[in-house]
Amino acid sequence: MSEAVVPHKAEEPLARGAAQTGWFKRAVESDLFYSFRRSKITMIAAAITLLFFLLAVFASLLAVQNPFDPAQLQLLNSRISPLWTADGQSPFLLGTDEQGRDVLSAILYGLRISLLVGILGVVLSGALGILLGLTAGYFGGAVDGLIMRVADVQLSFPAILIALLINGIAKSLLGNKLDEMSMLGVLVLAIGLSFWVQYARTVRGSVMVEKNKDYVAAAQLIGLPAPVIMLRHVLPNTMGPILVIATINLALAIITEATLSFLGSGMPETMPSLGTLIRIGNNYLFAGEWWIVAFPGLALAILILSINLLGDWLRDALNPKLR
Amino acid sequence: MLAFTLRRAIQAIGVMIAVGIISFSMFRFAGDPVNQMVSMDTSGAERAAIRQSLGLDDPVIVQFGRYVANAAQFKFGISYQFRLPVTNLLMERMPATLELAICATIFAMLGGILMGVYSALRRDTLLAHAFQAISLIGISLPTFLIGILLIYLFSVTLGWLPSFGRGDVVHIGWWTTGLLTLSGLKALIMPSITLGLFQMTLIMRLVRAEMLEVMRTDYIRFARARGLTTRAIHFGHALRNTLVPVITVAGLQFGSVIAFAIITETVFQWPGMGLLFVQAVQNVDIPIMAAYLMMVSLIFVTINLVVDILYTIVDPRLRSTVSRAH
Amino acid sequence: MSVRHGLLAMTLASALALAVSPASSQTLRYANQGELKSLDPYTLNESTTHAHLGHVYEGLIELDKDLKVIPALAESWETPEPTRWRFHLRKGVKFHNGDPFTADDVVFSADRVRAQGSNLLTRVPADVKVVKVDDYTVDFILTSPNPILLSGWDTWYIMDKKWAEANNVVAPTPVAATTPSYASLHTNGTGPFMIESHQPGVKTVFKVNPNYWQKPQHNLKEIVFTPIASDATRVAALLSGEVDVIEPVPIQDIQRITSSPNATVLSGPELRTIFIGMDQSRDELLYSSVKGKNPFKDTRVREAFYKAIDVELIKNRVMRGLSTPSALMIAPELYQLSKDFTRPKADPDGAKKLLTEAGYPDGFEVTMDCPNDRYVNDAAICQAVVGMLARIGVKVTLLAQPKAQYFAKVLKPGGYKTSFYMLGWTPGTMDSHNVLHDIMGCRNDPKDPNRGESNLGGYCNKQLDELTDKVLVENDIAKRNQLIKQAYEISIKDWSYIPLHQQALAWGVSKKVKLVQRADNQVLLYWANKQEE
Amino acid sequence: MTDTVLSVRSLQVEFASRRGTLRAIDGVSFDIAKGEVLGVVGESGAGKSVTGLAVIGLIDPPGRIAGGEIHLAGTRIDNLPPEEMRRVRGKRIGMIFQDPLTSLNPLYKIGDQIVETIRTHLNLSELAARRRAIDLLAEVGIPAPEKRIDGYPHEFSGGMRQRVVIALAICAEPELIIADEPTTALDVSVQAQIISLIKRLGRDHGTAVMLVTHDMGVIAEASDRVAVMYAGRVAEIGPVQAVVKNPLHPYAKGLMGAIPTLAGEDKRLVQIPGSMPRLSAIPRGCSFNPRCAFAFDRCRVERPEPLAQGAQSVACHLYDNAPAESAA
Repeated sequence: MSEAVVPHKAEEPLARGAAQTGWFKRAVESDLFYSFRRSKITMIAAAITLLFFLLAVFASLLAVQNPFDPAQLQLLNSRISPLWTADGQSPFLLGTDEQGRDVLSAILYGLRISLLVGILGVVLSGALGILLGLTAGYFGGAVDGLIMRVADVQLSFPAILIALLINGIAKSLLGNKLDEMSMLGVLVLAIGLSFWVQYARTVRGSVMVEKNKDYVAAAQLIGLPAPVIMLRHVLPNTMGPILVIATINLALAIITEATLSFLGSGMPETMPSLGTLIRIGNNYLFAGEWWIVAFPGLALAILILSINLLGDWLRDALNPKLR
Repeated sequence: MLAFTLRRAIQAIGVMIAVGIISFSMFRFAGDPVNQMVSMDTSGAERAAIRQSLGLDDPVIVQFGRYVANAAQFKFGISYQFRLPVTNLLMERMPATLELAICATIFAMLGGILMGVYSALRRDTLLAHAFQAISLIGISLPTFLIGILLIYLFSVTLGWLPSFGRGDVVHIGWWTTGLLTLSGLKALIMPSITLGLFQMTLIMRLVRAEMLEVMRTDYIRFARARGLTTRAIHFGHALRNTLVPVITVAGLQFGSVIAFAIITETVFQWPGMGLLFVQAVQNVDIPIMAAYLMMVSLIFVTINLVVDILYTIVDPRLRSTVSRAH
Repeated sequence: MSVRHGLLAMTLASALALAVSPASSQTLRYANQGELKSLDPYTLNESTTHAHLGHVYEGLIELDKDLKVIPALAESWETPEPTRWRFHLRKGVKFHNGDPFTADDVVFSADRVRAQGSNLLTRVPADVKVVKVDDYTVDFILTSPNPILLSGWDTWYIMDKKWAEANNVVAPTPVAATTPSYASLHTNGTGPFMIESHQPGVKTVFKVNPNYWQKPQHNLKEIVFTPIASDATRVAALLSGEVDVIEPVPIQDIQRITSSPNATVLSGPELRTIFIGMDQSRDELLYSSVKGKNPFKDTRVREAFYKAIDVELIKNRVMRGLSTPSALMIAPELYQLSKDFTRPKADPDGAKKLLTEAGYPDGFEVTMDCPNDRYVNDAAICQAVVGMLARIGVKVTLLAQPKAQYFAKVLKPGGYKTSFYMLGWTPGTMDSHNVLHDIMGCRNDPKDPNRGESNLGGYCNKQLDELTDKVLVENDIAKRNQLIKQAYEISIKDWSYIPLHQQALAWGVSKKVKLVQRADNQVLLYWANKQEE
Repeated sequence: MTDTVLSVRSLQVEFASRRGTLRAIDGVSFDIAKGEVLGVVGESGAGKSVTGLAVIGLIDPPGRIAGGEIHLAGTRIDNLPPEEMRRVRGKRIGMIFQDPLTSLNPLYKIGDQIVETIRTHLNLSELAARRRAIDLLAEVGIPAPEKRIDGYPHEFSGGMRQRVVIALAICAEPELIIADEPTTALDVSVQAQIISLIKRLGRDHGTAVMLVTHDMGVIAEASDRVAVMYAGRVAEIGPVQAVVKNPLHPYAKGLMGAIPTLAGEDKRLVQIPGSMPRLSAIPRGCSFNPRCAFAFDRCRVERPEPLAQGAQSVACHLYDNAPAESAA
């Protein structure tokens, strides 16, 4: 007996299943926007995240100096406290650090580096994870076993240790050629190689489901490359979870970069990320020069918090089970 | 079951060999240990002699062979800095790290499960929202910053807790413990919180999500339809089913805790393996770095194995079937 | 801010009171950035290790609070002829295990310190014969006169022959030992303290030696030493009263400590000179935009770099006033004629002009190597230098690395792979000859392969080398000083190096503790007195 | 009506949603007598499951019972405090869910789950409860129950698990069993066994059964009376033979046309055009009117109330003869 089944979500609140299908359509239809508009905190988080992205993109227009250009740093202007304090000096709104770097400019440019490292790292890990997940899911057997075993081990190694390892390897391989830009590349690589597992697992799971469906066999019969066909089906299905993982990993990647900086393996002080700024500023905490660490720290915390809030909301919004 | 365990064990050995290659090749090229051992005005001839006595001039293959053969017997050589067998050093430091990691894990589990269960069952209460906020802050602040802020607050400003070290320790055989002295316990508080906070928020979020998930399952609905008490449903059925994946994750995370201790131990000068590792990295003390990596991998792999096996014991569904779903 | 300045350590008002103070009763807790790496006194030639072991072991001589040589295990000495030194040993001294100290121990120690595996080979030159005259007299017979024979002997610690033989540690523990020797884990000295327990990298407990041969100048019963690598944690431990003494204090935290109710800072200039060097030997720099030639071979470029760098500004801003800008490559305390030299003032415009004259009107690019965990604010200083050079058009890429990687790259075993670098140097012998020989001497001298070993930039002037050789054998202090002066003048005329400053040394000390700070930065707690708790 | 076990009157269930309040159940009334099996049939979303959940008091927020009354053996239960309602569940009303594979907690032995339920409701010792559990398992047709009682759910087949679920539902001798699609997830071969088991239990214990299903075949076979639901309302209710043979409501007619028969495929082709409306877009008047071949103006404006037609009751203006002008 065939039933005229129409997905009535609200009508049948206890109905489950169908979580995987047609995510994109459903999301854009309005659920996402609706739950977005309903959550004030998400809207604030999104606004802040957007603001931070804009600040990073337009840093060079907004900053009073380019903190990466040593010629623009004046030692004479070092350790000026924020503008509103007794010793404040224009134009250094948030004060300056030991090198005469304007803290606000350093935050804007550091934001740029942190976001760049984070985003590139996430993109790399996403691409890697999706590729490995597809491979594992499609070929199965020994290939799958190998990839998933590596994933298991990798998952129990914290990213920070992997990143330290990769950093160490890169340092000894590159040695002298390790300038600021290649350090950035190394960080991206380190983060990219540390975070791929979740993507791989998600994609692999989805591939396993899709693999046995008729259309794959049909596609193979008419000579279409099955992986391509599957990619077309798998990706939309997994886009939701992948987006969630990517958002949360972006926050994690930025923190990881900051922690690597703390352990001395992050961005160099001549091109500081937010994490490097905190590490530098941390040395002045006891000295009473709190603004050197406080503002970058605050910026990092707010950025991560906002991204995490967005990630949380995305996860809930895209997971019908949790609504 | 036996075949499964055996297969996992073989895989574990494979992993260890891979890690061995990585650790060897990385540390083989990570800087010149000789420079760290001598002063700047040591002559070239003396340096060369030291290089030779360390075997650093042999072909790489020979060095690797020697390395693997020794590692298999838990011989990681002599620390360049301390001139003591690395195995002894690590063993000496291990109790500190394990004690810290265990305390941090207990703290994380207790806090995480309590807060997670509460915020799943009382979803819209103020306290649940407060827990959610704490969990967000826990994953949004870098560990080292939290540690430093704690030191600033509780050691420097209030003077309640020690800022570094383990306090007085008691020797029980080769093991040392800070759990039996007041100063040892006080010294454990801040590092455990710092180390455990991230795990706690992870566990809290996981418990909350799992619990919400479980509360929606048919068997919980059916349990309610059977008229079981709320208590029995929440704590007999929902919590137990929640805890299976949570304990698995927490178990697997224990390896991460040990590795994350690198940061906590650095901040609190905790005399554990992580601090030893950081100092070794700074001093290019290759034997310690290699041994640490191998040791930590061994712990990871062992935990993985144990969790895999435990998982099949805890979850009856998996006892007959050997594959573990992820 | 009440930072006590000056080379002279603070002397104690209470010094006299000590004589009548009750028996040693206090525990002093001390934290250092670095750890005590080996207990064998000949394994590591490293100042922190020497300082620690100086509580346990003693040399024939020691340095007093003003770095003056005073008798220790040798009561007196004379040079009956220029190549023979005779030492009269102190009688009645006992090692910690009760063995009496005799001439045999000195001869043994002289052999051991020069044996294969020792890291202090140069303490007693290889061609010196050490002869026991009687139980309390030892002769050192030289092949040529050596006015600086005694330099470094304060840290050539005398060991017990019987103990060493009994414990199979006659040979020194080499730095690369594959098994730990008894001596690397146990001590038996004559000093004021004995090691009660030693956990490498974690904790070392020193207990007072009740049978010490002289009246102790401290009131301690034990010293608990903990290494704390993290600056913030170390400072916090002092502020919270968990430790009594820390070394070093990051200079930015000095004010915080001095303004705290329970601790203060002892500070003074250190003997180490921080300087900048340039690769003047290669025909093309390894790391530069200039190809086919080496700009640093041009004296005008070196002069331009010298004049572009404002050490006063670095002192005021980066070092917070706690550095002594230096005209020489040696600390003024170590060379009597230092005051005859003044440092040229910073002159960016002049520097720019010099660069233009040298053919670099738009500057050039070069990479600077810099450690970031070795000297006080090392990376910050390098950054400041980068900024200053940027202003004369030189684009410097800064490669600041931990000392492990840094030294591996720039030192001789790494092939001197640097074009432009920062380094610190304390002459091991506390004498100019070491500076002239090791960092200003020409490399690749066939007669003296060790010459210029730490001359990373390969500066070379044969005239200077000739003077250096004369300095070595000149026994007349005044003449010797003049020779050194000539050598330094040559070096300055060549703009061979850019000396920056002597950094300040800073110890954090609880107000309960009275302590003496010596300019070689050795934390010697046998001069410490702690108030009753 | 002393043997009426369940009496539902004008039940309304609402769900608060972001598109406003949706009425999932709107004015449903029916009775079930002792030993009687009432089949509730309709498409997905017609509200049959929600009705069952409303009766047993398991409507969770954002849903709520907005109106009407539910009486169990003369006692009103829709407004009981939660704790009292809990005691009703399992003891006086047993429930069977659709999927036996997921209805049992996988981590507990089935015996533990039965014993736990028995001891929640009956004052029995552990041992007595266990004995009773074995008896129950035997009664629902589990072979070797004393051995299987210590098995875990995954060790049972789907049909066996549904038998365990049934045993759990009847373990405290409830007056009413709500079976929500009890056979949908099972193999066809097992379906008949489960249906006859439920039927037998109802007869043997005099238990009233509310059998929720979308399968007219099951209804025809198992129930005494049948209620046809459409868009949250009862379209028609009456003795099963009457409704199957002579459906009155146009929707019921369509449904009955869709009963598969062995005779041939042809009959299946009788289909109702269109699909059931979403709750957010229920048309005015009769909710079926857009799909109804017989709809006239009144159907689009006025909502039909149930009308008695012999033993049947139907909510359709076609049978309302009062306003004469519409009969043309």
